[in-house]
Amino acid sequence: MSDDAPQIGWSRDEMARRVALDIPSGSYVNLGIGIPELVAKFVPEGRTLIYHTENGLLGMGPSPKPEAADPELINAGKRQVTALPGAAYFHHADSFAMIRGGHLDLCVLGAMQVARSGDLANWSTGEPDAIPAVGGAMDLVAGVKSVYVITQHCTKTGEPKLVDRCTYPLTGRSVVNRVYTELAVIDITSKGFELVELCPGVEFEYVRERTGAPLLRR
Amino acid sequence: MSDDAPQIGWSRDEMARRVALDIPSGSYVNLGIGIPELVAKFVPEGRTLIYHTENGLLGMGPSPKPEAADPELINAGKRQVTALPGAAYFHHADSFAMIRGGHLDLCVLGAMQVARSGDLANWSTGEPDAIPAVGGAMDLVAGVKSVYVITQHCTKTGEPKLVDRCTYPLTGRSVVNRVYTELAVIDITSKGFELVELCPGVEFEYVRERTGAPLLRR
Amino acid sequence: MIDKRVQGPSEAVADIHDGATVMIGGFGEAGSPIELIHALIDRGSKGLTVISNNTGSGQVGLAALLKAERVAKVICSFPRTANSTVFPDLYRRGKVELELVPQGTLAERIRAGGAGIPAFYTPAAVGTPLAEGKESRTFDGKEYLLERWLRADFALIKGRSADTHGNVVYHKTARNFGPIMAMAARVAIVQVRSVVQPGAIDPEVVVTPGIFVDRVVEVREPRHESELVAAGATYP
Amino acid sequence: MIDKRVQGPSEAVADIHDGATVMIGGFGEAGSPIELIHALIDRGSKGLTVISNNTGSGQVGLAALLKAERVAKVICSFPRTANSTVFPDLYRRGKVELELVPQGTLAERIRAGGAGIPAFYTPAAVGTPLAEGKESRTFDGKEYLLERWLRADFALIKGRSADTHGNVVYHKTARNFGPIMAMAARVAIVQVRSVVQPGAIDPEVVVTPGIFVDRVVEVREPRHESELVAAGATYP
Repeated sequence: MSDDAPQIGWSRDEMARRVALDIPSGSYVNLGIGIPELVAKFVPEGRTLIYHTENGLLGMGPSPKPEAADPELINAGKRQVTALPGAAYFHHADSFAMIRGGHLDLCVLGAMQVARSGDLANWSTGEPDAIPAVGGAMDLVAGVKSVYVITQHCTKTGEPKLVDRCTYPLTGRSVVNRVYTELAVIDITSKGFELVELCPGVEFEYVRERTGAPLLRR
Repeated sequence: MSDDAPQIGWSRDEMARRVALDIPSGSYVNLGIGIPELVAKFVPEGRTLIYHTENGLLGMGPSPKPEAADPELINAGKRQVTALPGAAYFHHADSFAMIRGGHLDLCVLGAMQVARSGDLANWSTGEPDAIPAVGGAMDLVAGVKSVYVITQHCTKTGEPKLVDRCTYPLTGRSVVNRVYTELAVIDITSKGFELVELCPGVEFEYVRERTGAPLLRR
Repeated sequence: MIDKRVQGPSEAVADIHDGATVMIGGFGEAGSPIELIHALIDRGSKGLTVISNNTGSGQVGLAALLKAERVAKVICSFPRTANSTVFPDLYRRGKVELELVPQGTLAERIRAGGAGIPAFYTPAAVGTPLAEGKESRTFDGKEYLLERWLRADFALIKGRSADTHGNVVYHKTARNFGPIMAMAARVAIVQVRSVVQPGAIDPEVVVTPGIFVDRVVEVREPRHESELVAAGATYP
Repeated sequence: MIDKRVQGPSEAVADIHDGATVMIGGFGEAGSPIELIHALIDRGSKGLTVISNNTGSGQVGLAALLKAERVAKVICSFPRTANSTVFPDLYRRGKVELELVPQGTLAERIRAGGAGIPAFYTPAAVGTPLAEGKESRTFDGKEYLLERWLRADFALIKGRSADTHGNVVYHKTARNFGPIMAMAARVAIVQVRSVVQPGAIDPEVVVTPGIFVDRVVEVREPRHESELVAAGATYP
């Protein structure tokens, strides 16, 4: 879906902007591949986030100008990036010590499904001929202090992605803290999905109908 | 005992020289505190050993000249040392990864007792009012490829230090490969103590009488 | 005199035997020791177990080693990449076995191998299909999986510079798995752009101390995988 | 703007509460953060658990903290040193508890705490009195002990230089436990001779990345324990 297409709710950029609003200055953040990467573009003026990429860089900056491009300075999505002043390089065991040891404040990930328990499925459809590939997702959700998900509310065929129980293989159990969709911001609490905020112009009932488990008002 | 005192067998320097003879060029070596440290003085011309000190330096050199002394460049015995060209500093977990991971070729340690099984006791007399202190000895004997012991053959009161079973608390079980005393060089094999070499002028019987377990000729 | 230099990539990999377990550094193309991998293809060793984060792209480097059907098993976290068709094809045809490991667990298993830690507990993958068949245990009310170390016969690694003692420094995010693979392999082979004399690298900035490195090979102008792929290169 | 500087040692340790677990860097005097320890003595916190390789010498630094009877328990590998009388005296009088840990196990337990590894197996101490009460297990025919991670409320560490983001480099063998203690403490406090701006430390040579560091204090001319001891100094 192009960002320009008419749609109900926030655009992808607006979703990313909404996530960025919630991240305190000084946070150490890991942004997953894809939509989560957009978050970095919308950090409000005056806030500094420090980006971690699990392939060994803290203090990651934006894409390089062509003349500064280096095929060996890349992010976890294997795109070329830069290192900001105050950056540090380290090896993979140290990088995942940061993740597993609870040193990162936040990671923002995409999702196939999120259950009301906070279970996350985002690595495999479980189809028999799929090439399984997990990367660092299971380590991130197991170790990072807060896990935010940014995702369309439903699949392309209209199925809810916020569900009672995930049917896809899990990435982690009870790991998601908050979900940002084009329709709403929703927390995972001990009671399940709890609405934090509706996209302006979107009705609660509209979101509830498209959510595969009870959606509570706060 | 002073090195100048008349004695039977090798002096401490000669024992250290005898150990040094057996270490191939290119070996990575950790020398324990005390007599083992002397080994470095007697490495034959043309051989290069690389010394590891568990407090975070590979490529340790001799004591500094007074003008180059640095209280924060020390060895495991907390004496000031130097770093040779090709040296590297690292933190304690990496240092013991070298030890535990089997990357060091050899360590040379002192001993209170060595059993015919290769058990080593060198950290505690087990007396109730002793302040227990173990340092890195248990890690060294558990991880280094070869463990050599350099020790007087008997205690000051004439008790054998090579014994059937250690009575002092163990540092490690079945860990010693070879023992150098002022009287002989003795291997630990599956059969127990096996004589490798007698100090010139010392009789086999003399050594056997002073050894607390069977001493085999090869 | 300690001098770990060897003549070139062919000499460096000359004893990598059939059935060997080989760790190969790199995350995507960053840190991929292409010249060493190509020498290993030339060497012809078969039935290899390869431990590497990815499976290469295009038909050069790691992907070329796979395409030549020299690899019986891959232990990795992410066998799909842009321009990666070789592995998926072999995998679907049942020509290569895959052990999929979460990336942090892969890194920690390798580090454990190098550090003499035979097993450890990790929270990653608890409750997921990758926990199947694994022991789990609760510490302080939280569940963890038991994971075993990984060790290898050989490691192929790309550094920026090394001295003749084998002390290595790396280049930016090409560091990734290099330092821990050097620790975990019986024979660690490092290609670098320049080999220097002992003392030329400040002991404070050494990343991989020489004790972990067995062979150093100078490859002055290493190729980048993405450039080779863009040019449609294949190997051999 | 990220700026982890605090005014001085007193401010740096102001929230170290009674009963806190405090990791203190250093191996002998190398890396001992004397000025931070003295500030902690001034602070007056009691009932501390101290994790440190040694127990100090003379009557300054760590030994002075012990002498002031602020420490309920010490976790260390080697509580004896030349000129070390304070700990032995307290220990014999039953005034301080001791958990003795082999040095490599101590280092690995701290690193595990920082890396989120709740437990691991090690060969060190198998068959010795220090194995008593510990679980053991055999892997590949060899016996290992299960060891738990160590974590702390605070770490007091001495570096050479740091930037305002908390990236730290160390001085020679004063590095020792600093990098792993920074990882394992909830609040890591580092004293350095100079604080510099981000960018002044090459990202390739950073030893402790800023994510592990909470507070940076400039102590331009730190004292050496051996010099203080030789001069007969006491603290306070």
